[in-house]
Amino acid sequence: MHATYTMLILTAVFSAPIVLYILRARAGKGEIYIRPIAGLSAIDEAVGRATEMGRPVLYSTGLSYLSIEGLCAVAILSHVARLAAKYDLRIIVPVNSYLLYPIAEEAVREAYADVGKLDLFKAEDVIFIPGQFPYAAGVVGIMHRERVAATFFFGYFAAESLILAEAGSQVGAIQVAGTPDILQIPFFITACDYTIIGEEFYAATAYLTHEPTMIGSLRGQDIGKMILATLTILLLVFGLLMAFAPKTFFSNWLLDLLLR
Amino acid sequence: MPAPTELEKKERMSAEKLVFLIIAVLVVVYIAGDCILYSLRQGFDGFWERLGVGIGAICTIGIYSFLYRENPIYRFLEHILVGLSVGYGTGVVWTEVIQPQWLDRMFGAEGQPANYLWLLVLIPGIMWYFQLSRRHVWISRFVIMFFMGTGAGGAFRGTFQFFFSERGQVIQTFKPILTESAGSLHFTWLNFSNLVFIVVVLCVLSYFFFTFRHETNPVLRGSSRLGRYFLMVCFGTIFGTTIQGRMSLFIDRLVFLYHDWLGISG
Amino acid sequence: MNGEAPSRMAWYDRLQKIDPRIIYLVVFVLVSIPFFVPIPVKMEVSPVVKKLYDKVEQIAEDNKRKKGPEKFVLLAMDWSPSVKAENQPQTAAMIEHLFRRGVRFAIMSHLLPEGPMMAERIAEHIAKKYNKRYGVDWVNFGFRQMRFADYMAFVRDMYAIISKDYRGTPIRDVPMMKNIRGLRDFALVFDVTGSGAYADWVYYAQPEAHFDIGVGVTAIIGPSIRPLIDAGQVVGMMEGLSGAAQYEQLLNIRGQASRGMGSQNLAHLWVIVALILGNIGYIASRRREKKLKKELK
Amino acid sequence: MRRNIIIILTFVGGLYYFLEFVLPGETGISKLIVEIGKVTLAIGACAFLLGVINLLRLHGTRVVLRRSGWHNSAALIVALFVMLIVHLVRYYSHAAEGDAVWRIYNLLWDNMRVPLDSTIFSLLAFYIVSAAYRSFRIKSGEAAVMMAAAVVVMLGQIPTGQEVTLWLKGYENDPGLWWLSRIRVDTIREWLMQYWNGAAQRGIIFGAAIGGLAMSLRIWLSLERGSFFDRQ
Repeated sequence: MHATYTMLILTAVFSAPIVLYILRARAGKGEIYIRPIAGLSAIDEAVGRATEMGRPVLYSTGLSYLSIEGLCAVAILSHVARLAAKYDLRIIVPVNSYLLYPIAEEAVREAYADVGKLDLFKAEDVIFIPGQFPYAAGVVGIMHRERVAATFFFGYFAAESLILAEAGSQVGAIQVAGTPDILQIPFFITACDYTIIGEEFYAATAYLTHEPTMIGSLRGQDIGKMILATLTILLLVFGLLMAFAPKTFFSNWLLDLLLR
Repeated sequence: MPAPTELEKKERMSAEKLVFLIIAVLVVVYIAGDCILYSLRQGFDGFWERLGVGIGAICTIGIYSFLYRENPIYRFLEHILVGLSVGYGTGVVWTEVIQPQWLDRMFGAEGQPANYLWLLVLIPGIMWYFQLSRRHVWISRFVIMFFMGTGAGGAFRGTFQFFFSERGQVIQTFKPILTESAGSLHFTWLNFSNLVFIVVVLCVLSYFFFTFRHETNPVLRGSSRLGRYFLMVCFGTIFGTTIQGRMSLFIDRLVFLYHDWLGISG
Repeated sequence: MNGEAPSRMAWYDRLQKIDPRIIYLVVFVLVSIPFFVPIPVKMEVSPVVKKLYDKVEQIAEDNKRKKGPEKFVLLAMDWSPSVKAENQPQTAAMIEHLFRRGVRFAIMSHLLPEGPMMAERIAEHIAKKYNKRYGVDWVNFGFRQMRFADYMAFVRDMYAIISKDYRGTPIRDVPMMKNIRGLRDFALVFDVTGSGAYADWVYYAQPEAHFDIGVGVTAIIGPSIRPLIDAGQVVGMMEGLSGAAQYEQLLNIRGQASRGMGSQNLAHLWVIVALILGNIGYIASRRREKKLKKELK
Repeated sequence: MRRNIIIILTFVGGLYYFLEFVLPGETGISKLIVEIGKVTLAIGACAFLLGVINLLRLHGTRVVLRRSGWHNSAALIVALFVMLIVHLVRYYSHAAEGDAVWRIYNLLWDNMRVPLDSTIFSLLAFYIVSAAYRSFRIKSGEAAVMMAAAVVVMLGQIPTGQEVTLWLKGYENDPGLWWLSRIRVDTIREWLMQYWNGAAQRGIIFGAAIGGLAMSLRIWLSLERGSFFDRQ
């Protein structure tokens, strides 16, 4: 299928604000506000509790592979690992994808190096377990054996979400989760202490990293969503007009335009 | 109950071990008997089939033992599963893709002429493996980023097709909220549902506005709060349907245990 | 604390802290019962299941009346053994329907190697009942791993990617393939999956080839299909085991799914009971706390 | 230099599909789509050994150094190679079903891999009940709403639940009382799923798709930053 003319125009309409705001943010023009994300402060709390108990924390990237999602998960991992390193905590990171694995390992190493504790970094604590249920089984096993005090689930999760979260709550860990996959959120909400919902995951990354690209992109996306909302409302209004005055100028006009 | 003393704990542990052991012996004896019985009746075929089912039963029960407590059998099976999955996955990529889609084309097969230009695939193909070296990892970025680039270009067109083609998500959010029949307008049940639909879409969408201040904007404040409630309804329905899915999985395992293995249910 | 030993927990606390292993045991017992005491179940057929059924019926009718070239059905088997509990009965119900109405179909997957293999076994099993033959009444392309670029190639020209069937026979030699020029000859793609595999068909293939899409999904994926059904991108679906059971009901057979619904029934009721028990305990303990606070004041 | 090459590669990779979409009609580049697909398929497949190598490194060291649990690691490696070899032998020997290779293959696949995988998955049946029991408490308005929706959906999908309100079906065509047939448990479930959940999902899709668009733009135009992209 090739683009219709309307699609071409819409391509520009939706892309332009994103690119524009990214470039603006990178040039340092205009402060962009990001609304606070509820679950984020819980990360510090969880790491704090693990420190009190002197037990390791576990950071799972779920089934994330090498994609923006996975890289966001690694970005949040950097933040958590740095916190852990600061308090001399062990952080265990099971990774599912062979492409993401070296990137995650590097992130943890860097985090320890950043706070000057590279000697505490253990490469074998970043663990590669392929496959969905093998991964779930492996991570659950680790949680039980190491009696982790805090667990973080960030990234892409599928059915294993509840297996992991239940295991975490059974060992009494304080749990923070965030995933863009909406289908798994109900289970994180029930089994975790704090849950970051859907797209908030990306906003959280932007919030933690202060990366201008991400922040600018968020702003551009918001503009895109505004356009979509406006379109929806317009369609509604035109629908009403159509009902009152069928087969006149208004009837189907917008719809025709969109499909042309 | 008063906190158990060390001695009590130890006693309970050894009692648990004993129960574990008894169950394990029973299972093994049953399987052995089953196999012998069938091999007498149907020869080697029967033996092999029942052996397979028996091993399946051990795997199933072994994993379920985890529900009681983490234990060495579970740990062992967990590793076996990883091995089998990766072994299988690797083999399949070879036999389903590399052999027919690459080697056959390169060396020629079934009347197709050989085309050694396909050898060039090796150059980007090898690049994947620089992932393994910390020093030369950048080489792997060529092929990784190329794939991410094609994916990105594809996602681009996908989004627009998904939104704005005839059966597109945006187009189909256009819903009549009044019905005209016999010259007058009605507000039917369907119209009401449509209205609900549109309101929910807008409220949920507004919850995911991140760069606007929700507190100072009265519309956004209201709609995003409502949006959160609507999301909760959505999560509730997901939870409800999922119960069914998860139970199906367990029912499936019980069919195996009761019907295939023990043969005690119809 | 009024000096009570922890062993004598108040009833509402106890109600909130039942050992999970007891809850597990109840699940086990309840789900087991219907295996030995069959409970007949009858379900209301959901509109989304009915729509899928009607679509297949319509294809069969059109083929019978020779309305245009023969149309086929593509079974995209993007499921693995781990979700066979739900996807297997769905696949079986669909294949049963296709064989019964003489609609010819192809099996494939671009994501999972196991799906086509499992579907093949089901097809062979049901084929005996209807006297159907491989290669004539159905074909299996097997598994072809495809990323975006390869998938697009497949959509444009499926023979570029599918060169052999799963048995290694060159695809052009399979008798049934003579009538299939490309994806446009398929009237319906029925995607059975426990993941988001349907998305590739909806995003990339449908806008090109204009077929209808039906899905058989695990119960958890069901909710995310709803907006697609609303938009007409997906015509109908079997949602989890109950969806398959309803389809079996439409076909007048009592298959695997119908048998499982008895266990579902009891398990669901137990979940609701457990939920209520926990909340009674919770509300009671909250009341007690409030009372204590008042007394303290 | 390296960086520029990567930027160009990424851009070209995406550009093709973008142009193919944007340019009207059947141009020459549309025909290429099939050829490119064949090549990328082969290139992508070349990565197939990465997972194995990573696993061998991890578990091989465990076995060699006799770390705790090394026998499990050894079992993993053995299982991996046995499965791989059996699969290849089965493929290349063109063995017929019933041959020894097939038997071993079925034993490994049907009787080990499948039960293990599905049993681990089915642990969820237990976990979901205990999660519902332990954490579904009416702590807030939000929790109450979520719980109510879950209970209605559960009742609406089981025979017993449907039975309770089935008698209302008779009112379907009653001009005054038609709404009674709308409050059957199963119709409410359907309504919730289609109009409430469907709409919420669409709201989410709107956001997610725009997000996806932004991500692809960022990758495609190499606007992305972060340690992964900066170190190229």
